Order: sequence, then C-alpha cells, then structure tokens
Amino acid sequence: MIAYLVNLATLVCINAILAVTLNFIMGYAGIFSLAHAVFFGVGAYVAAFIALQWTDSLLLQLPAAMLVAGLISVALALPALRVRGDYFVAASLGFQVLAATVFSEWKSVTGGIGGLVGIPPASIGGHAFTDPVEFLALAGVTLVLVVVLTATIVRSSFGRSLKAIRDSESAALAFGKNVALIKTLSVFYSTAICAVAGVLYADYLSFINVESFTIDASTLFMAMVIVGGIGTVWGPVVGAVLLTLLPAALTYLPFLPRTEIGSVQQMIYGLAMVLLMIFKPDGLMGIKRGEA
Amino acid sequence: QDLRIGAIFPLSGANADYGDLYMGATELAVSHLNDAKVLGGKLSIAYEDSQALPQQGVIAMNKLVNVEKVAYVLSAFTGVSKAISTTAARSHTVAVNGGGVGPDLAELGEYFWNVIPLANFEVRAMAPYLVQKRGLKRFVLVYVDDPLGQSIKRELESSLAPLGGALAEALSVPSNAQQFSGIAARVRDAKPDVVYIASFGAQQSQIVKQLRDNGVTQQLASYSGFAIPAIASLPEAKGALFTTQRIDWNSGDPVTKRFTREYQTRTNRAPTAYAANYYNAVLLFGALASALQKAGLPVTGENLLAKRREIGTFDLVGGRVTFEKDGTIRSAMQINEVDGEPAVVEIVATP
Amino acid sequence: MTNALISVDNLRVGYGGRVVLDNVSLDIRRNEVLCLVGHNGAGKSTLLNSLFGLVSRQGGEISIDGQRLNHPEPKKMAALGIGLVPEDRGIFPGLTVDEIFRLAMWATDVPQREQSERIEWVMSILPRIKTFYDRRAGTLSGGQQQMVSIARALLSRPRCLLMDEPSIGLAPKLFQDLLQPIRQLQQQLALSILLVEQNVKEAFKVSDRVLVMRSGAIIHETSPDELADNKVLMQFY
Amino acid sequence: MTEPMTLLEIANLTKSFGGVKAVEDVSLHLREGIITTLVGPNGAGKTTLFNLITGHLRPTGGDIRWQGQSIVGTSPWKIARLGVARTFQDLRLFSHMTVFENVLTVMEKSAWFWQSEAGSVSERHRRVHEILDATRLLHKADVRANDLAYAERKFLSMARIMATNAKMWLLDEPASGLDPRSYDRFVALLRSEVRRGITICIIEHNLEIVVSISDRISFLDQGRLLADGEPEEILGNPELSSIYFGERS
Amino acid sequence: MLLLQLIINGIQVGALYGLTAVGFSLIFGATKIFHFAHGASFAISAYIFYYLYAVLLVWWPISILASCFVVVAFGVALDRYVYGPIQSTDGSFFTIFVGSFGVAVVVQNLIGTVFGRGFISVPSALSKSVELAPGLYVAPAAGIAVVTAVACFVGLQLFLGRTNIGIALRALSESSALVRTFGLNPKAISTCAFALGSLLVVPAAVLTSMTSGLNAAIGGRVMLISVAATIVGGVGSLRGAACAGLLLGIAENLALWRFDPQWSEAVMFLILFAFIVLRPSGFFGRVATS
Ligand SMILES: Nc1ncnc2c1ncn2[C@@H]1O[C@H](COP(=O)(O)OP(=O)(O)OP(=O)(O)O)[C@@H](O)[C@H]1O
Ligand SMILES: Nc1ncnc2c1ncn2[C@@H]1O[C@H](COP(=O)(O)OP(=O)(O)OP(=O)(O)O)[C@@H](O)[C@H]1O
Ligand SMILES: [Mg+2]
Ligand SMILES: [Mg+2]
Repeated sequence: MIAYLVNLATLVCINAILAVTLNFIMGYAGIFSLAHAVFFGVGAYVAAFIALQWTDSLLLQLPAAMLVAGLISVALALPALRVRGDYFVAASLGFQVLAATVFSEWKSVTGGIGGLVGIPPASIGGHAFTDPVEFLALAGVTLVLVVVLTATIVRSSFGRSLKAIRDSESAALAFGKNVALIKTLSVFYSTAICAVAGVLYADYLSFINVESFTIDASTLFMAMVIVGGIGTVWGPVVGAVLLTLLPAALTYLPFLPRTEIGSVQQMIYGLAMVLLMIFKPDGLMGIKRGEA
Repeated sequence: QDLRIGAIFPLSGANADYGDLYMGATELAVSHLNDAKVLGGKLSIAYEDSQALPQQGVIAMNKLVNVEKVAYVLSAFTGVSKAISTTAARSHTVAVNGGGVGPDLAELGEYFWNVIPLANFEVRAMAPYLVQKRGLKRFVLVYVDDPLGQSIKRELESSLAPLGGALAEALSVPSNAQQFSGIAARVRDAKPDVVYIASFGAQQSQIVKQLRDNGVTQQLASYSGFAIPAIASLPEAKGALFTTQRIDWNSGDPVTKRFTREYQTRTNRAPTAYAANYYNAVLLFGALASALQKAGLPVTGENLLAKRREIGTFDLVGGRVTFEKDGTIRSAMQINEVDGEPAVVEIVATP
Repeated sequence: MTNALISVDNLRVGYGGRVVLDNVSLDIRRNEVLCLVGHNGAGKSTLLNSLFGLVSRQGGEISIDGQRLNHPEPKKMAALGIGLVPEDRGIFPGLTVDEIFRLAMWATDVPQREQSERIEWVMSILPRIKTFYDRRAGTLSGGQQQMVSIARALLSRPRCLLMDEPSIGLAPKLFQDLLQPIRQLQQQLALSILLVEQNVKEAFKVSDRVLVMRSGAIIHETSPDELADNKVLMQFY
Repeated sequence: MTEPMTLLEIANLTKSFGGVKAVEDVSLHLREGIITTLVGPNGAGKTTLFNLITGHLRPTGGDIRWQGQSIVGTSPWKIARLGVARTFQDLRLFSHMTVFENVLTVMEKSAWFWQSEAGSVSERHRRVHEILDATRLLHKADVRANDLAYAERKFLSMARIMATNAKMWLLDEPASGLDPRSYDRFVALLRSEVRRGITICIIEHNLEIVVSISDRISFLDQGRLLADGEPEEILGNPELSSIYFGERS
Repeated sequence: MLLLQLIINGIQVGALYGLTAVGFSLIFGATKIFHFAHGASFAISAYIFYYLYAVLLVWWPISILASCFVVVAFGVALDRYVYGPIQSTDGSFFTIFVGSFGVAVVVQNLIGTVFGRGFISVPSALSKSVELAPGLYVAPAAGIAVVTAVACFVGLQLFLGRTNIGIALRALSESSALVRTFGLNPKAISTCAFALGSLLVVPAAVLTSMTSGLNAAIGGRVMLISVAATIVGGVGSLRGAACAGLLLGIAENLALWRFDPQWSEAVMFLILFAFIVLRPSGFFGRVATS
C-alpha cells in the first residue's frame, strides 16, 4: 500500500510541476496554452534519449531538456506576440497536434507509438534513484523548488509586469514595458520548467510514448489549473492532486458493475469537473471575486 | 487460502470492446476453476482499466502489485504490455499477454509471457496461403502506425518476395483516424490483388466499411485482430480472410469442449481466439498455482516462473501448448473467413 | 392621484454585502426634467441601473403609473416606455450605427414600416450622425459614440429617459447643442427625463427640479435656480 | 518673458484610416514646463495625435521629434522610456492588480528576471505611498483596480502616471466625469506637478478646467490645427466658440 | 485521376466539416462560450439517428427529426443548466472550457455504456460509391453532403439576414450587459445560438453515420476540426467557418496525394497554425490583435 501511495505521490508531484508552470503563463501572463504537453513530451524524450544513448545523469539531462524545450518555445511565443485569447488557444492547439504527429512519426528518436522502453533510472553524481521513495523525495524537492521559484518570480517586478501586460497590453507598452521580451521570457521559463517534469516522468516510469503527450494531456493540465484556481500559488498544486488522485480513488468504489467500471469512473470524473465549475468557478483555491 | 490475480484491460475508451470480450472469458475461467476446486481457496480477479493507454496501464500495474499484491497479471494491448513490463520485471510479477501480438512482446523479459502466438507467425501463415493457393500476388497493406502495424509491415516485406508476391504499397494510418475514403482512393490506385489490414478495434471496422464503400472490391485479409464481434457482424467484411491460432472448437478434448459450450451460453457469442487465450491465461495460473500449493510453496512470481519452466507444456483450450524459452508459444495457425460467423478455411501447421 | 410617472419608495440596493443605496425615495413626474447630482460614488448610476432593472434591488418598491412592479427587468421597462442611456457608451463596437439602430428598434418592437421614419426623426435631432452612419461604432470618436447612444434610446420614443452623464466626452458646444433639442423634445412629447450630470451649469439650464445625492441617500430637493450659486451647491458635496 | 524650450516637436503630421483623415498636416510645439491644452470637437483627432506621439499608431506622414530626435517608428515602450508618459481616455488600468501594484509596476522597468531597479525596494514603496497619498487612494491601496469607483479609477490613472519619471505627460480627458469638488483637487495636483518641472499636454472638454489650467491652448478640428496660442486669445475667438465652446456664461 | 478523386473526397468531407464548424462558430461567436461539447452534440445526434433508423427501423425523416429535437434540447439544456450558472458567477473563458470538457467526457462514456463502445454504422445504399468515370468513384452521400451543406448555409444566412437575430447574435458577442440595456434578453439570444448551432450538426452526423460510421469517441475529432475551421475562417464569420471547413477537408485529403496518411491531420493543423501566425484575422474576420 505504501508503495502504491508513493507511486501516486510521485505522479502528483510531476503533475503539480506541470500545473504550476502552466499556471504561470495562464494565470499571470494571460497566455492560455493548450500545448503544454508538448514541452512535457520534449523534456521526457530528451531525457530518455540521453539516458538510453549516453548517460543517466540528471545533471546532464535536466539542462539539456530545459534548453531544447526553451528553444522550441519560440513556436509558442511567436503566436503569443501576435494574437490573444481564443486565437492563441487555437494556435497552441494547432501546435499541439503538429507536435504529437512529430512525436509519433520521428521513430528513430521517439520510438513512435511504441515508445521508448527500459529507460534507466536517473542518477545524480553516481547515485541512482532506483528506490521509489528516494525518487519521490527527488520529485517532491523539485516541486517545492519550482513552487518557490515561481512564487518568487510572480511577486517580483517581473511578475508585476506580466500581470500588467495581461490586463492591458497597450497600457503596459505605454509605461515602458518591453512586452515582446517579457512574454517570450515567461514562455521560455514556463516551458523549460515543464520539461523538468518531463525528465522526471521519463526517468520514473522508464517507459514513455506519445500518448502521454497528446491534446488530452494538455487539456488535463489545463483542467488542473482551472479546478485548483487560476492565478493562485497553491491552486495548481491542489488541482493536480485532485485530478491525479480522483481516477485512482474511483477505482476503489465497490458497487460499480464490472463491465462498466471504466465508463462509470470516467463519467464521475467528468461530472465532478462540471459540478466544480458550477459551484466553484474560481477554483478550489480561488479568491472569491466581487460580483462584477 | 484465497488467491487473487490482476487484469489490466481497456474497460473504457475506444477499445473497450476488447475489454468486454476478455472479461467474459476470464470470468468463465475463474468460475470453472472455483467450481472444480483446483485451488486451495477461491480465486478472484482484480480488474483495472487501462483505456488501452500505457500511462494508465502503469498506474494500474503499480496498484495491482503494491496494493492487491498479486503475483500474476493479465495484460492486453502491445503498448500497455510494453509499458508495464518494466514494473513486472522489477517487482517479479508475472504479466501474461493474451491479446497483443506485436513481436516486440517476445523481448520483454522473463516475467513477461505470451499465451498468444505473435503476429509474425500470423503473417507467415497468411502470405503463402494467399500467394500460392489463391494466386493473389499484389499486396497493399493498410496498417496502423504502431509497433504492431510496423512489425506486420516488416514481416510482409520479408516474406512476400520469396513467395513471388509483392508489397505494392504500404499505407500507414494514425491510430485515431476515422476517415478512410482517401486511403481507399490510394488503395484502388495501387491496383492490388489483396488488401491486408493491420489495425485493431473500431478502426479496422471503419477501414473495411469505407474501403468497400469506396470501390475497393478486392480480397481483404487480416490478422487475429479481426476476431471480434464487430467485424463478424459487419456486412462489408463478408469474405475477408484472417488468421488466428489454430483452435478446433469442435475438438473432442474436454477443456475445449467445455469452454466452447459454456462460453456460448454465457456470453451469447461464438468463442474467439482472444476469449480462448485469456481463458487459457487464467487456466495456466490455476495449473501453476495448484502445483505450487501441492509442493507447499507460496504463490509468488518467482515460483510461478520456475514452475512454468519446470512443467513446460500445458493442456489448454485448443490443445496442448508448449512455452518457448522466451515466454512465447507457438501454435498451429488457421485461416478463417468472415461469413456472419468466422469459418475455418485452411489450417497451417506449427512452423 | 399624483403626477408621478415613476415613483420609488425606500429603495435599497447593494453589491454583495455592501449597501450602496439606502432608503431612497423619489418621484419622477410627468413632463419634467429631473436633475440628479452628487459626488463620485454617491450611487447615482446605481440608482438609474436599478430603476431600469439592471441591478436587482434588496428592498423597496418601484411603481410606474401607480402600478407596482414586482420584478423590474430591462425588457419590461423598455416595453413600458423607459429608456436608459448608460454611463459607459451604450454602443456595440462591432456593429454599424445602422445595425445598432435596427437592433434597438427590434428590441422595442417598433414596426418595420415605421423604422426608417424613426431614424430620420432622430437624425433631425442629432444631424451629425449622418456623417458616420455606416461606420462601425468602434471606430467612432468618444463623442460620436455618445451621440449614437442617445439617439438609440430616443428611437423607441420613450416616455421617460434615464440619462447617465451624457456629457462625458462631449465637446461643450455639442453638449449644449444636444440639451436644447432634448429639452424641446421633452416639452413637445411631454417626456420625463432623469438626468444625472456633473456638468451642472449646463444641466440646470434645462432642469425643472434638482435632487442632490450624497453617499447613497437623497439629501436635498430644490429648484435649479437655488443651486445655481456655486457656493450653495458645493456645500452638498 | 522668454519662450520656454520645445520638448516635443510635431511637424506636418498626418494620419489617415482608410478614407478618414484623423490627423492632417498638424505642426505643433510642446514647450517645456507648461500645460498645453488640446481642445476640439469630438472626432477632431486629439486621441489619435496622442497615439501617434506614443507610437501606438504609425503616422502616414510627417515627423515627431523628441528633444530634437525623430521618434517616428520607435516602439511605444522605448518612447515611454525616453520620458513620454500618457493616460488613456478609457483608462486601461491593470484591472486585476491592486492599486498599490498598479503604481509600483510602473516604476519598475524590468524585463529580465534579475534586472535590478533603480533605488531600493523600501524607497520605491515609500514613493508609491507618497503618490497614493497625493491622489487620496492610500486607504484603497490593497483594492483591485476593478473594484474602484469611477472617480477613484480616474485618480489611479493619474497616480500611475505620477509614478513614472517621465518629463512629459499626455493626459487624455483625465477629468471627465469627475464631480466639481474633485476638479479643484485635480487642478491643484497638476499645478504642483508642473512646478516639479513636468511638461503636460492635456485633452479636456470641461471649460472650467481648461480655463483654470491652460498655459497654452491648441485647437484641433477635423484633424487640422485651427489655432494655437495663449488661452485668452483662443477663448476669445468668436469663430472657435461657434464650433466648440458654445455660449459661455 | 487519383488527384481528382482526392479532391472530390475532400469536398464531401469538407462540406460536412464546414457545417459542423459553422454551428460551433455561431455559438462561439455569439456567446464566447468555448462549446467543447459540440463534438458531444455531434455524437448524440448520430447515435440517436442510428438507434431509431437502423435499430428500431423508424422511417428516416422521423429519425432525423427526432435527432434534431434531441440535439437541440441537449444544446439548449447545456446552455441553461451548465454554462448559464458558470457564467453568472464569473464566466471566464476557461471555467466554461473545463465544464464543457467535463460534459464531453460524460457524454462519450454514456454513449459507450448505452450503445456500446465499438464501431457501428448505418447500413445505407447512399454510402456505396458508383464509378462515374474509370477510376473515379463517388457515393450519392457526397452529392447529398454538398447539397445539404449549401442549402443549410444559405438558409442560415437568409434567416439571420432577415430576422435581426443575426445582429442580435453579434451584439451579444460584444456585450451581454449592453444587450440587456437595449431591452433584449441575452439568455434568449444565447438559447437561439445554441439551438441553431446544435441543429447544424445533424446533417453531418447523419451522413457520417452512413459513410464512415461511428464510435463513442467520435466527438473529440469533430470538435478539433470545428475549432480549427472557426479560427481559420475568422471568429464571428460564418462564411469563413464554412469555407475553412471545406478547405480543411480538401487539404486533409489532398495531403494523401504526396504524404503518408498519418500526416494529413498534421497538414490541417499546420494550416491552422500558419493562419494564426501570418493572418490572425482568418479569411474574412477582423484582426484580433490587441
Ligand atoms: N458592479 C459593482 N460592484 C460593486 N460595487 C459597485 C458596482 N458598481 C458600483 N459600485 C459601488 O457603488 C458605489 C456607487 O457607485 P455608482 O456608480 O452608482 O456611483 P455614481 O454616483 O454613479 O458615481 P460617478 O459619479 O462616479 O458615476 C460606488 O462606491 C461603487 O464603488
Ligand atoms: N482605429 C480607427 N479606425 C478608423 N477610424 C478611426 C480610428 N481611430 C479613430 N478614428 C477616427 O479618427 C477620427 C479622430 O478620432 P479621435 O479618437 O482621435 O478623436 P478625438 O479628438 O479624441 O475625439 P473625442 O473627443 O470624441 O474623444 C474620428 O473620426 C474617428 O472616428
Ligand atoms: Mg455614475
Ligand atoms: Mg478622444
């Protein structure tokens, strides 16, 4: 049982990192990306590739993954500089579908749909994280670092500039904010850290394939942010915990008919989302807003 | 004492059809084992939903291993099987595949077993039959772009040439595609004698229907993925040929007879190779576990593996089965024709 | 029977937990221009919006022609001949002026055959609209938008107009030019107008009565002449 | 009296939107240390002129020179850093940020995560306090801009521009909708800023305010600069009155 | 010939994409509700038709009518009981998105439970191609698809043009508070948008159930394509959405001419991405940059 909980907790940590980074661009920069899973995937593939070809050292995998994801993030920053709101959502959607196709077709690197098997566990300075508890500690520490770092940035002048741009881009420009640079940097940061989650994921599961990095995953991450409370520090973490644990918890419901277990679980899951949005539209951690 | 095994099937999502099918068979097997009191206690199965997705599979596998503490897990689908194999190997849990046929499944370690002959055998049985007996030389392959489809493509490429056939064109489709009128146009354009379809689930029905609707009149052929009710009941699929492992449903051996009869009454469906495989997988556990219990050993993954190696050959539905060293089995193949219910048209001996 | 077209009794309105209007009572009489003045945040807009049913009230009564209204809502108020010119430019940026007018007339059930005649009519009151009649309202300057907003409210020939700071963004001349015809119109048609205005100098010229509001309550009622002296007025702010 | 130096010079500036000539051949000097008021009927092109100066719009023709250097084609944020700040007719506050943050963020020019600011944190906070005090928003420091009353928003918009250390302010109808009592406060505020050396160009319709603050008035109509001069001169001009001011009591 | 065949296939598919996209665009344009469950509407409509026509053997016009009725009821009910409450509290774009996503998940699984998760198709002679010219196969369904699409679209344009509802829908898209000030009921307009938009999926759903068949998960893809077409066409432009749907259908099929089939979806979304970066306003729409 402990081992199972450790397993879930590790996945929660990884998902929470994803949600926190997505929240960073969604909640503070107003960039609503449906392509977050792409960078998750990039991180995972880079880590897997390096681990399978060269070394299992995290100290190498992490910077490489962050760099690659950061570079690819230009594809997201480009439309973000041109369009806002719904248009950007659609742009990121297009990017997500494209990237998923590349993930499943570039077989020499990604293994296609079949994925990459037998990724060795990560190591730092020769110490391999084979014990699930140790890995959980690794993921947990990373999560804490990411939350602290993100919260610091948000509270810094950079964070305020981001929020200003979100609220009124033209006013931000008029007060001397280099909007293009700030947006690009924030996308870079978000995607680079997102790739960190990808690295952990690949090293932890030791198997990855494209199905974890599709539009469904992106939608799920977005749901985590919204359900938890967009633009809050703890909201995305809570959202990640809830949406990761809910399916697992649902498997414990004893009264479900055998052949319908899956469907009923999914229905409850969907229904939970609908009800949450109706009764808690600001998210679980959301600040109650005045009725504007 | 009571025993529990695990099963990771797609119970929701696009491939839940298979999950239904497998579950019918495993339930039957459990009730047979329990009725016959083969084991010391009652056997039960903990089902987990993989949605045919690797990640869900891994989560489910972790739960089965760590919470349910099972030593034996039934697995399905090539992608899911590959994903859980690492956990299986690390935790010394036996994972048994009765549905996925991707040849990579042979290479997933000693704790990963297959009670289904893998796709390479299927192609090797089908190709000579079509080329030599039917005189159909020009092949077009429509395959889903995953390990299964790719391996069938490789297999066709290598086995057609020596026979005098040719693979005129191989068209891959993404696993979530639903529109095939364009593919049909390309197929017609290649002027094949036979169209080999390598997909699974709802998609292969869609491919068949749309090929037929869009002017592809040639012979259709496929592998054991066709052995599902959706295909059997699809009018457009009539006349299509597909391979399965050889199972003589009318054979006299009591295991097969009982399975055939009761499966039919219980599920209202004709038995298929898939059903037989998962029935067999449970039966295999019964045999191994009771042998272990007799020897006074605990039912653990290690012991199950050792016992299987020790016994080697088992009497299962469809006849006697022998495991290879790598945990796979070989068996004779049969070629079936879709005609309302599949009918056997040819039997190909064990290679 | 009083001469009141709309009468408001002990109106209470708030947002969330906060009460903004407390026990406000007033009458809008037939055929008068009633000017409402008050400091920023006094609750003038809130009063207008709740009269029109845009903001729901927490207590009190609103009656029109002596009939009590249980659920004032904009659609009903428009049907009863009340029109609102909102504070923040009542236009749809993406629609052309023509479309805005058509929409307004559709909303107030002006019959198809009368429509062009009505448009002619408002254009005779606000002739400058002709110069940008086919443009999208979003590309108009602030003052042009304000004109469109007023014209739109007039289209349904309301019995009572609620105008919320029409002078915002209007050139002084334009505002004067606007008030005079409105005053004439009001007298011709025996309209009632509730005018909220900061530009008191101009507003008082056309008003019959003045109400002064402070912090959600009406504290003074008087004639415009009395308040024309700035010092008297300032003591109420 | 010596003529003050020209800070911003506009030369033959033209801007057209499709067929509409919003600004046509306008030449104007904005002189240092005084308040220049832009007046003119609605749609005269006043806001457009501001947008051209701050780089939010690109002119169709003509030139704009800031302290002698052309700034046409420079991006808005660079122009802002040169020392030109503005308010918007529709305010454009940072509506989901608090009043305090609204002002604070304007002082910070950071683009890079690590970029440090001029002055220490406490110094900046003190300055924000001062500004909020001057605009009487201190008690609302932690309220989100969205939840402010109308006049408070107007003053926040002023507070924001006070936080820049711009030399020139472009104010687009900052006083419209204010009540008479706030006028005085507003005029006093502007005056004290001009004494600090700020140059102001303001668009205003309210005659009372125009009269009390203008050092110079420029009159725009249909995109053209009709008149430019001392307040008495412009206000006394019967022609302009007939198209703009109306009868004055 | 292959090229011609692919173009014809593309037109058939594109006509249906266009119709579905117009429905989504209508709803999204007017209410700003990202109706992720539009795909669910499609699936519901198709399955109801399948069940009545192919299982209960009801006469086809009645089956279609019933399908219309159910899908309109579904759309309107969603608007009233799900989106309505969410909007009345905050109504941010993504709150609705997540709620709608939840609905789509529920519907997909409900359909799976009720009608089975496998593949089904409505047997019909309409989907059987005939050889028009050597090597050129066209099914009657293709003709029907094109004719219905054109008819629906023209009908819609006439309806919106004649009734002022068109103006009201656009007005709603800009400010629902102001719509109230005008004396209109925003809820009624939004109901109207949902009814019309949902109705438009029916032809595509019925034809798809015959030509390519159905499975419970069919809604997701329909949704993606509707979004893509709406954006490529320009938000708020129904004409744009229709043309973009057609374009995407043709592009998807034409891609088969030179590329492997798994790239055809990518080609569609590459078009989407390129459009947004190069021409954010879409075909006919207005610029959306701030
Ligand atoms: N939607 C709202 N939510 C919460 N509070 C509001 C809302 N609208 C107005 N208020 C508050 O109600 C009070 C009265 O506002 P109102 O707009 O009625 O004032 P006003 O007299 O019209 O002022 P102004 O002269 O600035 O237009 C203000 O304190 C304002 O902050
Ligand atoms: N983006 C635009 N597209 C088309 N026309 C525009 C645009 N912006 C402004 N205009 C037009 O240019 C002219 C000048 O507009 P501007 O906003 O500068 O006027 P203004 O002097 O600020 O008026 P007001 O006092 O009413 O605010 C107007 O006729 C307006 O309709
Ligand atoms: Mg007000
Ligand atoms: Mg202006």
